[in-house]
Amino acid sequence: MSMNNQGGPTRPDAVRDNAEKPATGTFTGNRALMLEEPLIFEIGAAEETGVDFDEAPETESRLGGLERNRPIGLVGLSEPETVRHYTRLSRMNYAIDLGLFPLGSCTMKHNPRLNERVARMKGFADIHPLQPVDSVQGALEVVHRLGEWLCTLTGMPAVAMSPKAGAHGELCGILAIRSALEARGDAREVILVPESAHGTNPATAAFAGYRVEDIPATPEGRVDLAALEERLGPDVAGVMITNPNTCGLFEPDMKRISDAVHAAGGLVYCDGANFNAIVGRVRPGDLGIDAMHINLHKTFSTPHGGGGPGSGPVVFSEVLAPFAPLPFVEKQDDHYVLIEEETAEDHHESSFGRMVAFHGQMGMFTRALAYMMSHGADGLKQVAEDAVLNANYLLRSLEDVLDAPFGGSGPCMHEALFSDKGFAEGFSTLDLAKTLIDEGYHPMTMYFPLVVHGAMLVEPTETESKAALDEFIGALRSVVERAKAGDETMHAAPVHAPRRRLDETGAARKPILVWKEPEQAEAAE
Amino acid sequence: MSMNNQGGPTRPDAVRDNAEKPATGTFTGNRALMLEEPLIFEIGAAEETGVDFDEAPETESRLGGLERNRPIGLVGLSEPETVRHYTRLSRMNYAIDLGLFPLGSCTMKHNPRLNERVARMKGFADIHPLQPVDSVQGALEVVHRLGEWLCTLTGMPAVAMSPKAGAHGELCGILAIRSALEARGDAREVILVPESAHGTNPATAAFAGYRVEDIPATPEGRVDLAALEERLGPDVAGVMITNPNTCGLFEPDMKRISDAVHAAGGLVYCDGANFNAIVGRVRPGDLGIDAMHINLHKTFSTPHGGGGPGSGPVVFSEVLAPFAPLPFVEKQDDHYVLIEEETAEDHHESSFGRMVAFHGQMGMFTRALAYMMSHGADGLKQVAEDAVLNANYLLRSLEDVLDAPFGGSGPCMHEALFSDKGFAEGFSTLDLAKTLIDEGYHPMTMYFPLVVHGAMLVEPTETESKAALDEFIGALRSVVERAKAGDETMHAAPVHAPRRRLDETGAARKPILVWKEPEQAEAAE
Amino acid sequence: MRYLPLEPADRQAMLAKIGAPDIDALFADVPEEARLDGPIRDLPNHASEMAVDAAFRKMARKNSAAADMPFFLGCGAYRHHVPASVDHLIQRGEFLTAYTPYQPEIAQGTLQMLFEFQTQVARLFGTDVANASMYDGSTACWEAIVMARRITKRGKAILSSGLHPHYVSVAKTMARFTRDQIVHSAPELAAEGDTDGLLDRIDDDTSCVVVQYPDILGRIADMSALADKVHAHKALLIAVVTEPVALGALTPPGEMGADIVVGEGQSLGVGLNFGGPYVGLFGCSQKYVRQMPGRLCGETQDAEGKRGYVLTLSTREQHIRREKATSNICTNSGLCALAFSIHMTLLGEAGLRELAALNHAKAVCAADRLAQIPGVEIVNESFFNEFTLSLPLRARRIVRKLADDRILSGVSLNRLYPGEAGLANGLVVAVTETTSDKDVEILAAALQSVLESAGEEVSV
Amino acid sequence: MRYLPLEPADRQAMLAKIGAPDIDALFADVPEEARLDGPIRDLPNHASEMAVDAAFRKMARKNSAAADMPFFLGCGAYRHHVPASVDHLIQRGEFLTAYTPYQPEIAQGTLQMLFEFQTQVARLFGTDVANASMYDGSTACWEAIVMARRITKRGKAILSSGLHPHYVSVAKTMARFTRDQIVHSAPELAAEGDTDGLLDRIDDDTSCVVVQYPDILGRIADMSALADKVHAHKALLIAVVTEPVALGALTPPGEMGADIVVGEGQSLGVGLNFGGPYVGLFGCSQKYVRQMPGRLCGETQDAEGKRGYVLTLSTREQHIRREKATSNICTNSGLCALAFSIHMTLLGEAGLRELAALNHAKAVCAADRLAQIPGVEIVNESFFNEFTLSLPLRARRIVRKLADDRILSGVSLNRLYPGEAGLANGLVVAVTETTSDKDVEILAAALQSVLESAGEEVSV
Ligand SMILES: Cc1ncc(COP(=O)(O)O)c(C=O)c1O
Ligand SMILES: Cc1ncc(COP(=O)(O)O)c(C=O)c1O
Repeated sequence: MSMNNQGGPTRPDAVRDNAEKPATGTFTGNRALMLEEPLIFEIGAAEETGVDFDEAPETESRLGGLERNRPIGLVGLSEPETVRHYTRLSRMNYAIDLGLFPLGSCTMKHNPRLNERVARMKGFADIHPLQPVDSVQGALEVVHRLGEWLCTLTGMPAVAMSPKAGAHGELCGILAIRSALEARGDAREVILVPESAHGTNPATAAFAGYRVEDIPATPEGRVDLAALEERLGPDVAGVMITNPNTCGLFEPDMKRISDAVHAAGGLVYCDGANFNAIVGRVRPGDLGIDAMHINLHKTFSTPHGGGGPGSGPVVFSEVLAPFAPLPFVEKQDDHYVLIEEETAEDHHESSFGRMVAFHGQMGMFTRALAYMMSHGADGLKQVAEDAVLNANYLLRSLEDVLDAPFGGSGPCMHEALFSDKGFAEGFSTLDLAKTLIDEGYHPMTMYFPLVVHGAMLVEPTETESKAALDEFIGALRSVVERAKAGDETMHAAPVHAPRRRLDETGAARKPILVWKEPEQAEAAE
Repeated sequence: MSMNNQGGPTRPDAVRDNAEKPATGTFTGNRALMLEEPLIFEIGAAEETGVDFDEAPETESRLGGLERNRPIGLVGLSEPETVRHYTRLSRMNYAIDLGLFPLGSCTMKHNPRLNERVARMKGFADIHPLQPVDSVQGALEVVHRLGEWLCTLTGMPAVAMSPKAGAHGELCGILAIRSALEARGDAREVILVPESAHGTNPATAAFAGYRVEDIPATPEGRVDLAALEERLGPDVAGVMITNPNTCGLFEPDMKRISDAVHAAGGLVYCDGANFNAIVGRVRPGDLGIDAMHINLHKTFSTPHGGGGPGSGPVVFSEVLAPFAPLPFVEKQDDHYVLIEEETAEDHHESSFGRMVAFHGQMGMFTRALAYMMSHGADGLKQVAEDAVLNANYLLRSLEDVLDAPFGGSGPCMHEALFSDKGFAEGFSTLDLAKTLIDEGYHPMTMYFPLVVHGAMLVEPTETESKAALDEFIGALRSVVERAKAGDETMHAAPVHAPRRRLDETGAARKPILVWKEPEQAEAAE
Repeated sequence: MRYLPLEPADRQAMLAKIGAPDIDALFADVPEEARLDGPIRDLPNHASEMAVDAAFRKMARKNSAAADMPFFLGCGAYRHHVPASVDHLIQRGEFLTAYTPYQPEIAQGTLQMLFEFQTQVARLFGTDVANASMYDGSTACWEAIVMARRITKRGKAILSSGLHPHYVSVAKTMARFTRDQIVHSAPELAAEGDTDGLLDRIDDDTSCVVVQYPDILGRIADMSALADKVHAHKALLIAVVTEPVALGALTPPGEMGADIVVGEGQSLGVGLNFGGPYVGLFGCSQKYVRQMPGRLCGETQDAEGKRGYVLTLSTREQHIRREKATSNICTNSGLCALAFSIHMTLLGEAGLRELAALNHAKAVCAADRLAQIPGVEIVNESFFNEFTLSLPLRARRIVRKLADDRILSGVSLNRLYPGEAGLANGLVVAVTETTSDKDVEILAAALQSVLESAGEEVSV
Repeated sequence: MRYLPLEPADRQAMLAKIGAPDIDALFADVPEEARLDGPIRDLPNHASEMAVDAAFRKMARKNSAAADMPFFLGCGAYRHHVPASVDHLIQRGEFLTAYTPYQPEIAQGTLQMLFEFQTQVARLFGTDVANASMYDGSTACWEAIVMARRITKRGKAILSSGLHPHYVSVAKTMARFTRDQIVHSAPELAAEGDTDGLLDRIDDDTSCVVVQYPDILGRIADMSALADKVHAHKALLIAVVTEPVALGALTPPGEMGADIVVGEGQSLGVGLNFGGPYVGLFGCSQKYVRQMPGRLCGETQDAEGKRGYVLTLSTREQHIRREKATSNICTNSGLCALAFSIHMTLLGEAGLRELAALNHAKAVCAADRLAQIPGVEIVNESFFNEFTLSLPLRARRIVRKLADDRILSGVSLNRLYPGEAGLANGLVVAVTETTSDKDVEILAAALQSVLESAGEEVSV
C-alpha cells in the first residue's frame, strides 16, 4: 500500500490546458501497442449484447406489480468488443506477471497458475454454500486441511476460517479478545497500537468499539517495551503488534511484550500480514500471542486481483479458541461437519457469532492449500529464507546511496526500509516513484510506515531472481542519483506510461464517481 | 499474409550505428509498460527449473548403451520467471484482441472464448488417437457432425477431415484430382492457376508433381474465361480457382469455368479460403467444383495462434469422393466408425491413402463446430452478410482518397483492394503500413495479390463494429493524406512500436537462426 | 522448487554481498527460544504439480457439483451461466496479479474498470453513486447500518424479517460490540412479508430500516410507503438485494426511495464457489458520498489534460484516517467486481432484461408445476426467480433424501432458522436460466414420490 | 447474435453510405441460379453459449478420458503432465489471436519465441538449426524426404521398418504422386530393429535412409554406422523422433551423424487432443538451411540498432517462390510450438533430464512387472518409455476387453499393421510420469486374468 505526499493526494505541477502536450504524432492518439480506450458507455448501446438466450416460455408476471418501467441505463457490447475492451484496459496495468512489484507490506509474489486451475474445478467452483454437508465433504476437507496447516505453521491450537481479508481477520481477532474479556466480566476499553502500524489496525479496533492509543517506537524501529509496560493497566484490553513489523524488522521483545500484556490482564493481537518472512522458522504461538490473522493473499500467494478478494483466517490461543466465530469445520472420524447456527447450539455456546454470510473464501482456500502443498514444510521454510535474503540483498546493495534508517541495527526481514534523506531540495519520494515507473517498475510502498520521512518500503519477495534484483538495483541507483543531483526531468515523470501524473486533488475536490451522459454531466456542472 | 516491397525483404534506411537513437530517457531501456526482454538463454540456467517431479525409482538403464553423455544445452527458468518472460513477450504482439487486424485473405475475426473451453474438455483434449473407437464415440461424433455441417453449407456430398491447414487441404484436393484422372488412365500434367492466386496454389500443385501454368486476369480482376478456354486441352488436369478471389471479388463465371474445364476432361479445384464471404448465401457445390478446402481458422474462427495450427477440411464432388484420403468417420446406425488402414481395405479401395498421422485437427474441430452451432444457419448467413457489408463500407469510405482498381466494377465481397497510385514519389505501401502501426493498427495485407501495384488488401471481417470501422477509416485517411503529401516522417515509422523497422535484408544475407553462446557466436564470425 | 528462482550459487553470492555467514545470521533478531530447528514437523514436504493436482481432483470429486445434477438452491447465492469470456479476461495477468491501483499512471486498466463498475451498480440500484466493492452482501449490509448510524447519529436499526438470516446474524454479532440496537424477528411462512408491519416500529431513535428485495422467501414488496415513513423520521432506508439479476425486471430500490442500496453481486460473473469469494455492492445518494465505506474511483485529468482515473476521497479510509476511518476495509473484492462488470457489459441493458425475464418465466413455470404435487403449497404471491414451498413434512429431511438421489432441491428453512419450528416445513427453491424443464420434472417427480412414501409411512 | 457487433441501425447507415438498397445488392455478382434463398436448410439456428456448452459436455462424456483410467497408449502420441502455466500463457490473446508475424515491429513476441523454439529444438536434436515448426511429425518426415531428394537429386528413400506406420503411409501416398521410390518392410517382433539390415540396401541411387529413434516398438539403436554408410554413398540420414522426451536421456541423432532430424513435438506442452493439433519439429545441418521447408525466424537489428527478429529466407517459401518453393506449407503450428517452447523452458536442462529419467525408470519397473505374467514376453532389449509385449493371443481382442473394464492398455499392432499376421499378438505399452504404480498393478492384474480366462476357454 502507499500514499502520496504524506497521505495527501498529488496534483501534478503541470495541469495547464494543452501545456507540454508531447506530440505522439498520431491521429488516433494511440502509440502503436499502447492503445487508448473509451468507456463502455461511450462505445456500447442499450440494445447491443454479447449474450444469447433461449426464448423464455410465455407466462404471466408474478412480480407483485413492481415491473421495472424505466430503462436501467446500462449498455452492452458484443463479445468481440467486450474482449477487446478489457484486453486493452488490462494492458494499461502493471502486474507481477510483468515485472518486480516491490510494494512493501503487500507481498506481491508470484501467483502459481496451478492454483487457478484447482480453484476452478467444478467440485469447488460449482457448489452452493448451503448444499447438504454430505454433498460437500471434499470442500469441507479443504477448509479443514488448510486450517490444520495454518495451526501447525503458527503453533496455535485453533483457527477461524471465515474472515474475508486481513482487516476482517483483525476484526475477528479483536472481537474474540473482547468476547473473552467480557466473558470474564472485564470491560476494558483501550487497544494499544504502534505508530508504525498499518491503518487497518486502529481502524479495526475502532470499528469494534475500542478506543485506540499509540505505542511509541524505539530509534531502532521496534516497539518501545518500557513505554508499553508503563501504559498497561486495567483499562487496556490488549495490543495489536505487527511482527515482523512494518519497518521490516522482527520484534525481538515479542515474548516479553506478550508476557507484560498478559500480566496486566490484556490480550495480544498480532498482525500477521508479514508472516511470510518467518513461516517455517518461527511459530507465533511460541511468542505468546492470542490471535493473529494471516493474509492468504500475501503469505500464501493467492492473487491480489487488483484489490482483492483476499482471505484472512485467524489463529487463536487456547484462551481465545472458545470465542471463535461461526461457522467452522470439524472432523469427526472420517466425516467433516460444519458447525453453524443449525449445529452449533449445544457445543459452541461462547462463539461470538457469525461475521459473514456463508463460510469464507473457498476460492482462496483451494489456492492457498495448493500453494502450501506444493511447497511443503521444506519449501515454505525456503520461501521465508529467500524472501529475507532478497530483502537484505537489496538493503545492502542500496544503502550506500539511499538512507536506510534502521539499516545499522542489523539485518531486515522480508522488506527493506529507506528514507528520502539526501535528495536534492524539491525532490521527493514521489518523484523517485514516478521516475521508476518510466524505468519499467512498479514503485515501492511510499510514505508508509509513517515513522520514517518519505518512507520507501521495498519488498522484493522470494519469487524474484538475483538477476531481476540486480537489474532493479541498477535502475533504482540511477534514479536515486538523479534525485540527489536534482534532475528536473524527474518532476515530469512518468512520460512513457499510459497517463502522466494525475490530478488527485481535483478528483477529490469535485468527485466524479459515475459516468453521466454528456448532456447530464453538463447540466450537473 | 503480406510481403514487403513486392516480395523483397525490407532494409530500413537508417541502420547506422547509434544513428537517430531517440533517447527513451531510461536507464533500463524500458518505457514504462513496454518492457525489454532478453532471450531465455540469457536469463536461464542449465540447473534452473520450473517443474518438480516425484523421485524416480532406482532401476538399471535399458537405453541400449546410448545414454546421453553431453549436455543438451537447454536452460530452464523457474515458474515465476517463465510466466513473466512469456507475458512480456506477448505484450510485444499485436492481436485481434487488441484491435482491428485487417489482413486481407487472412480473415482475422474474433475467436470466441467458449470454443477454447470446449476444446479443453478432458473428453476431447485428453484422449489418444489410437484408443479403441468405442471409447471415443463422442470425438468421432464431433468429427462427423462437423463434416455434415461442411457438406451442407457447401452443397457437396463428401468431406475429408484430416488436412492440417489450407495448403494441406489444397494438396488433398489435388491428390484426389490426380487419383481420379489416373483411375481413368488419364495422365495429365498441368494445373492452371490464376496469377492472382495465393502462393500455396502453385506450390501445392508442384508439390503434388504437377506443372503449373498461369491463367490471365481480366481488367476487372476476374479470371479471363476466354483465355482459360483457349488453354484447356488434354494435358490440363485441372484448374485452381479462388472464389471469392484474392482481389475480393466473386467470380461470376465460376459455373462456366467449371463446365469448360469438365468439358475438356479436367477437374476443378476451388480455393475456399474466402468462403467466409458467401457461407449461407452460395453453395460452391452449385458452381460445379470438384474439391474445395475450407480454412477452419478463417471462416470458422479457430484462432490463428501466431501462425497456426489451422485445419483444412476438403469437400468433394461425387466424382472425387471415392478417392478421399484415409482416415474418415462414418456413422453406422447409432455408432461412429473410423475408416482407417485396419477397417478400410474392403470398402474404400480407391482412397488415395493417408496424408497425415492420426485423424486431423481435433482441437480445431471442436472449436469450429462450437462456432457453427453458436451461429447456426441463420447466424452464419448473417456472418457473410456483415463481412461483405463491412468491406464495402470501407471500400466506399476510402475510395475518394485511395485508388481502388476494381472499385468501379461493383461491390466487393469480404475484402477491399487498393493500390498505391497517387502516393508521392518515394512513398510506398510499406510506408503507409508502418505508419498505421504507430496509429495502433495492424496493417492490411501488402503487395498481395500481385496483380495490383503496391496492393493493399483490407479485410475487416464481420466482428468489427461500425464505430471501429469509422475510427480505422479516419486513421487510414489521415495516413493516406500524409503519403500523398510526401510526409517524410513516414519513412521513420513506426516509432512507438517495440521495434523500429527491422533489417530483413541483413537477416537473410547472413542468417542467424539459433542462439549461440557469445563466445561461440564470435568464433563463428 | 518450481516457484523459487534462487539457485544455491545465487544464495551464496548474495550472502557474501550482505556480509552474512549464513542464512541463520539474517534471523538473528529472533530470540533463541523461538527459533525452529529443521523443517516444520507434522507437515509433508514439497510435492510436484501433478501430485497436488491429483490430490485436489480427488477432493473435488467428493463434492456434488451443481452442473452434474438438478439444482435449485438460492437464498443469497445463485447459479447463473457465466460466459466463457468473463473467466478468460479476469485471468489476464495484468488484472489477476495487480495490486490495488495505488499508482494510477500504471493502473488505468483497473481504475477505468472500477469507474465503469461503479456506474453499472449505481444504475442497476437506482442510486446516484456506488463504491468499488465490499467483501460481500452481508458485510456491505452491516457497513450500511454503520453508515446510517454515522449519518443519523442514532443507534437503532430495524431489520425486516425478510432479510437474509446470515445478514441478520452479522449485524447482531457486530451490534453486540458496537452497542447498537437491532430490532428483528423471524419471518413467517406467509404470502406477505413484514414491510407494512415495520411501519409501526419506526421512531425517532431509528437510524435505519433494512429491507431485502426480493426477500429471503422470494417475496417482493413495494418499499415506497416505508421510505416515506422512514424519511419522515429522518432515518434512512437501506435496501438489500441478494439477486441483482432481479433488478433486470424490477423497479430498483433507489427509485422507491432507498437511501442506501447494498447487495451481493455473486450472481453476475462470479459463480457459486461454496460461498466465497463474492462481491459486495454498495450504492447510495450523492449527499452521503463522504460517509461511504470502501474504495471509490473517480475521474480526473493527467498533466497533459487527458482523462484518467484515480482512487479518491481516501480521507475516508483507514490508510489515511486510521481510527477515524469510515470502515476498516482495505483489500476488497476487486477481481470479482471485474467479473461482475464484464458479465454486465456482455449482457447490457437488453441482455440483462432478457436474462431476468427468462429467470422469472422459468420460475413461474416451475412454481406452477410444483404446486400440482399433492401436499405442496407455494407460499409466495410474488416472486422473481425464487419461491418458498410449504411442505407437509420437515423440509430438511426431504432435502437430504433428495440429495441422496442426486437432486439438490433447495434450501430448507430449518438450516437457516434452526430455532423456528414454524419455518421447518419451508423449502426455498430457486430457478434460473440454468434450470432445464427436465430438471423441474425430475424434482417434481422425486418430491412427489418422497411425499407419497412418507405419507404411507405415516398412515401405516 | 453475440459475436456480431452490427446492429440493424448500423447496417442501414452503412448500406446508405455504400449506396446499396439492401444487402442483396452487394451479392449482385453471384449468378441468380447460385443464390440461396432464405437460411440454409437442414441446419439448426443459432444457440446460446449455455446450450452449445451443454451439447459439447454431452459429447465429451461419451469419450473415455485418459485422466479417468489407467492409460498406456503411445505409438507416436504420449501423455505427459503439462504444467498449468503453459496453458495459461498460450491463451494470452496476444499469442492466441495474432497472425503469422508478417509485421515484425509488432510481432516481436511471437518472433522471439520462435527464435528460442528453434534453438531449443536444434539443441535437443543435436542439429545446427531448426525451423519454426511443421504440421506434425508425419508431414515433417515426408518434407525431409523431399528435401533429401532436392539435395541429392535422387529419388529412392529407404525407410526403416521401425518407422511409425502412419509416417510410412504418408510417404507412400505422396511418393506415388511424386514418382519417388520408397523401400520399406514391416517390422518383426524381435529384440533388434533393422538398423544393421539397412546397411546392405544403401546404394548410389539412395537419397536418404529414414530411421526412427526410439522406433515404433520402442527399441533404441545406434545409428552411427548407418550414418557412415549413408554418407559414403553421398546420401542423407534422416532421423525421426516421435517422443522428444527420450532425448533427455539419449544421445541425440545429430551427434550420431543424422543430417536431418524431424520429430513430433506433441509430448511437450501440447497434450493428446485425439491426434491433433500437434507440432512437427524439423532440424538439420547448417549447410542445408536454404533447402529447408517452412518458416524460419532470424535475428537482425532495427533502425536504432536494437536486436530484433524477423521471418527470414522466405525466398524458399510459397508466398515468394510459388511453384518453386521448397514446400507448400503456409500456416504451420505456431501455438503448439509456443506450448512446446514454454514447457521446455519450464523444464530446462535439469528438468528434461529428470523427466526422462523418471519416464525410463517407471517404464523399466512396469516392464519387469508385466514380464512376470505367464505368457507375456517383453520383446525389447532396449527401450525408453515404451516397449512391446508379445502376448499369447491377438492383442486387439485384449485391448478391447480391457477397455470395457476401463483400462486403456496400449496400442495393438494389429491396429497399425492390419495385414501383418506376425505382429497381431504385439501390444505396445507406454509408461510416463503420469502412470502410477497402481495403474501398472491394475493393468498387470487385469491382463493376467484376461489371459487366464482365455487360456481356460482354449483348454475347455
Ligand atoms: C501490515 C498489514 N496489516 C493489515 C493489512 C490489511 O489486510 P487486507 O488488505 O487484506 O485487509 C495489510 C494489507 O495491506 C498490511 O500490510
Ligand atoms: C487464398 C488463400 N489460399 C490458401 C491459403 C493457405 O492456407 P493455410 O495458411 O491454412 O495453409 C491462404 C492463407 O493464407 C489463403 O489466403
